[in-house]
Amino acid sequence: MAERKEIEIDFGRVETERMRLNVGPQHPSTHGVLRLEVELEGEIVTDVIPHIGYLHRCFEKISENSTFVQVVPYIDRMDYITSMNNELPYVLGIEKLMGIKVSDRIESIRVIISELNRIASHQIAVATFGMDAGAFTPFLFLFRDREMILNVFEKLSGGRLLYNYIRVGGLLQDAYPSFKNDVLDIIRKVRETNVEIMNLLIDNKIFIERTINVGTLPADVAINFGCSGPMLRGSGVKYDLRKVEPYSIYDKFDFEVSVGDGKIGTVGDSYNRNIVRMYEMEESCKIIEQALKFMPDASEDVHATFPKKIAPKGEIYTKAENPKGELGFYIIADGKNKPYRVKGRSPSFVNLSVLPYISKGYMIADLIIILGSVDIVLGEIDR
Amino acid sequence: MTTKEIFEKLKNEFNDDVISIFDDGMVSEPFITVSSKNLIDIMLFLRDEKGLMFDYLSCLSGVDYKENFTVIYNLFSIEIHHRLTVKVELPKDNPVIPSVELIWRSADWHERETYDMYGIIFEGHHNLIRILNPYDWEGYPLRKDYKAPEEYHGIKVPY
Amino acid sequence: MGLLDRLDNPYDVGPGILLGTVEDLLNWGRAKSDWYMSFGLACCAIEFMAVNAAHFDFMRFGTIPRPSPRQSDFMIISGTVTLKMAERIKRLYEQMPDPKYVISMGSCSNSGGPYWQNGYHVLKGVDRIIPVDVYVPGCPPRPEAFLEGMVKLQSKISHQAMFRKRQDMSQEDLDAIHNRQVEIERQFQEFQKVQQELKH
Amino acid sequence: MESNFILELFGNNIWSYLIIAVIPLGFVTLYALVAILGELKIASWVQDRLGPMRTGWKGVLQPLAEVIKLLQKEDITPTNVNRPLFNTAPFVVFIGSFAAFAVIPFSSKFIPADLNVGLFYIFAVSSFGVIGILMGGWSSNNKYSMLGAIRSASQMISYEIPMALSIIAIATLSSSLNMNKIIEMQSGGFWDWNILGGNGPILKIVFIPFLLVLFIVYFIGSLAETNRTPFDIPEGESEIVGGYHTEYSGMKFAMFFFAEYANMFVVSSLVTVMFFGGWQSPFGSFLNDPISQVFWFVIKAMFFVFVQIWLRWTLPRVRVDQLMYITWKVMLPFAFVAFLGVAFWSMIKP
Repeated sequence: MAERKEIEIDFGRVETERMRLNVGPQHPSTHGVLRLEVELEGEIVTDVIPHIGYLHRCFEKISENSTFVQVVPYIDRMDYITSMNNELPYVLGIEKLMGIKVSDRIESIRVIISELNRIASHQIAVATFGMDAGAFTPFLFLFRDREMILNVFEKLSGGRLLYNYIRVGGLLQDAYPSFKNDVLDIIRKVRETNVEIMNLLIDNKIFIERTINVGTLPADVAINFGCSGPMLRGSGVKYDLRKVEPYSIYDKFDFEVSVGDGKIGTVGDSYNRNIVRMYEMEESCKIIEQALKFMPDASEDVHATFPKKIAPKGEIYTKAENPKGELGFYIIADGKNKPYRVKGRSPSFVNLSVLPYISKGYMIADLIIILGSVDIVLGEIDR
Repeated sequence: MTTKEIFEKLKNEFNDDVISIFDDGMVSEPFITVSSKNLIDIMLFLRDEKGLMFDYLSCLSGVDYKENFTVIYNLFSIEIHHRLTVKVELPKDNPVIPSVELIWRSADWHERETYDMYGIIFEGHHNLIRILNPYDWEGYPLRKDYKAPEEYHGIKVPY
Repeated sequence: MGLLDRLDNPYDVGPGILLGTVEDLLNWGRAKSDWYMSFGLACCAIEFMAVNAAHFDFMRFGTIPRPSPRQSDFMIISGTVTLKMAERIKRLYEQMPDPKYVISMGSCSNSGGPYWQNGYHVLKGVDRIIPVDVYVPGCPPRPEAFLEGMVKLQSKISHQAMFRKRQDMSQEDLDAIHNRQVEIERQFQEFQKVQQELKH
Repeated sequence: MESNFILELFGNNIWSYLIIAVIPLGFVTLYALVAILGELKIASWVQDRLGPMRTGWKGVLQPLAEVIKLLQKEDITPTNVNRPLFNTAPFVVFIGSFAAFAVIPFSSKFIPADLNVGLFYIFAVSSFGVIGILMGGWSSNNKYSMLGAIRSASQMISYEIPMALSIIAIATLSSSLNMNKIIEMQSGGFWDWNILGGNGPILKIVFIPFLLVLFIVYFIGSLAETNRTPFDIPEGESEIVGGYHTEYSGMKFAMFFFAEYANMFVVSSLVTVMFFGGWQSPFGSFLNDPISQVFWFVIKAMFFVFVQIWLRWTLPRVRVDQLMYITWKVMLPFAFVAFLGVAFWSMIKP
């Protein structure tokens, strides 16, 4: 079943008609409020038109009307699965504009929590991907273990999902004493669960058959479409902002950029996009271990480098590697305490735009698989 | 390549269409301002010229300045790992700019979004319709003089 | 009111023993078996998924997810409702069979949440389009808060009057309900007036 | 008619037949409640959680609450549906699965209708459900329902062929289509069950693999027949919402629901009858009186119901073309070969 051949059927006098199917915005597997207008010939998808904007929450308008600090909570709500990662590029950008340098402990806590959040996000991605394939149980297993990460975040910031923890020039508060042990526990548990998920879901023959050679995205097309994150790396492009343009203290750590290797299936198909996420969880664990070693033990005042007044001047395009891909903010500051313009370049927005081009010619069941492998978050697409 | 070098290279190729460079050497992002007339050629040159190879359009955003609309292109080269910001200024009364959708497909949705938010018209875009706001929405929300509607389809909008 | 209280005066107006207990049984069935529509809107949907998952186990309350509105008993508005989505939500609500209930989860669907001021495209409270039974505050609500909301909904269902609803109400109660509505209307108008003044 | 104790008790009159018809109905109702609770609790067990806990002791009354709830729900008939078909479809589906109970041998003393073509009858009436599903899917005037119905029809029709082959093989082995005959052929402890070659000399171990293959083919086929994971594509939630029952609400949906669970029991009891000795006790004549036979039969059938539920919460779903591939290109050749092997064995069997 590696290749799909075009079969020509002579229908004689029977007239056939293409069916327009409306998937969403409340369909169980559109991961939120995405609406897809699908044109079907039998079960074969001939065209897909995504309609987005059902969760357009006016982030850019609101950010123009709030101060630089007030923008951070709204950024949390953009990609609500990976709030810590979202805050990082914005805060780094403002710090760069204002010339603030933060201490090693703050930097390493930032790295640790972003990597933890990356793991949490990939867990959700794999879980929902499995659910799209019809396996409900891995979803619950992964959510169960995600709770451990959320507990640590809760102890740090007080919030389970939306944290507002990384602040311009520091953090909300310093890490608590048993932080290191908790994180080490999480790493051990994540590795255990990953083995379980590999056994239960990813090495399952049915799952492999469902996902390989589905929605293959060639590398050059992926680059031209501006894809990033696991979507691009699944196509075999070694592009990871943590390596390419290291921000924060990522240049101090030793880790691999995982790419889709095509050991099973072809490079760039849904299976490889998914397996990249599994690899990345392991890489994140490695980074966390190194960052824990690098982190100075003595607790310190994380508010020491807080600026008295945040009113930078200048323009900056600041970006970071989100679990979904490259999250960028184009910030224009004109010397007042409110940003003149904040444009969010969200990875899911760009990754989703490739969907119509990789899902044509597959079946409707494959369309769901492809959509799951893209791993979108609507809050980020619609902002 | 730094922005300055790219600017000189561009200036040699398209002398008048490349207007200015901003590079204060500080933290602020350096950028090149070009005119919208020859935009497609400039962008193609940026993408295909050896040594530039900007094959990745990171971001495309519109800005509503007091005197003009500006479209900002953030380019990145996955081959060479360098970045560039290109700005195009448009008059307020007739914001029309050629679409770069055929050069970078990622521009497709970004341009639709910019049209949706600012009303900037991208000539040559194959499907320039609203993307985030409903198709029957009135006005361009991110313009500085935008007033939110009182009612939409019989639902009261303000709090 | 327990069964014994009713035994004292079975010929009293209102549900007698048989009717009363049948009502209790029916209400018990509806309260304990709640099928919800499985769809998520925004941030709260992730928290709702966490509620659903093994750690908080939403199924303890006898809830089962249904993909189709035709088979669901209540819907959870888990997140920001935008104007583009509002009509769909309304339609989904209309597609659900009676008796149906709505839980509004999180500040966004309660009142617009953090988007109340400049959110030109955000519906400021889902109760502008559909009736809401239980509001769960929080941004997003903690899973425990949501479970509390579920308990509230179940207790609300199990205390519903099914037979001869209006006739059984005393005139006082009816007046009270009417007065309350008038009062709410008046307060709302006052509030609007104050807001208008603040604007000017 | 010595296979029916009710006829012995009350004589051969209309009232006896009424009682005979009511007993399976009562059983189905009771069983459906247990199976629904089982589904919820087994799902929770697989998924490392508790499941319904607040309805009675440990949530055992949960299915009762569901039924009471479903009875009260508004019965929506959408505007543009084909009313007669839409309203009859759930009953057709339920009748299809309930009619199969007529020949299910609960005990050597109780089989509602001791037909001499029992296996064939079950096979015929269980295909009846497809008509109901197609009716429901088409008349709903909903694209998802239509897709689900078409998928279901193609799936059930394809899977009936390998299933039929395994049924024929068992018929050849037992030289009968009568349920009780087939079971009586397997008397004498678990070593004589058909899965282990049936009643015969030690040479039968050569032919055990063939019967195992037939069992696996039949069981996979029965999963597809009852629309259970990994073949639940007609109602795959993540793809086509609810499939053929998307537009159904209230009691009509409950009919589909019941029919699915009843069907699960039918195919499980068929597996039991054909391969696992039906009501025979696994220990020869030990505990093999008519009352215990009911226990053995139900326990065996429920075990396969459990396996179906267990699989549902473990496996992902296959795709339509893969489903067809499995039937026509994998299961059918295997079934043919196994059938030939079994036929050869029943020829040379003394």
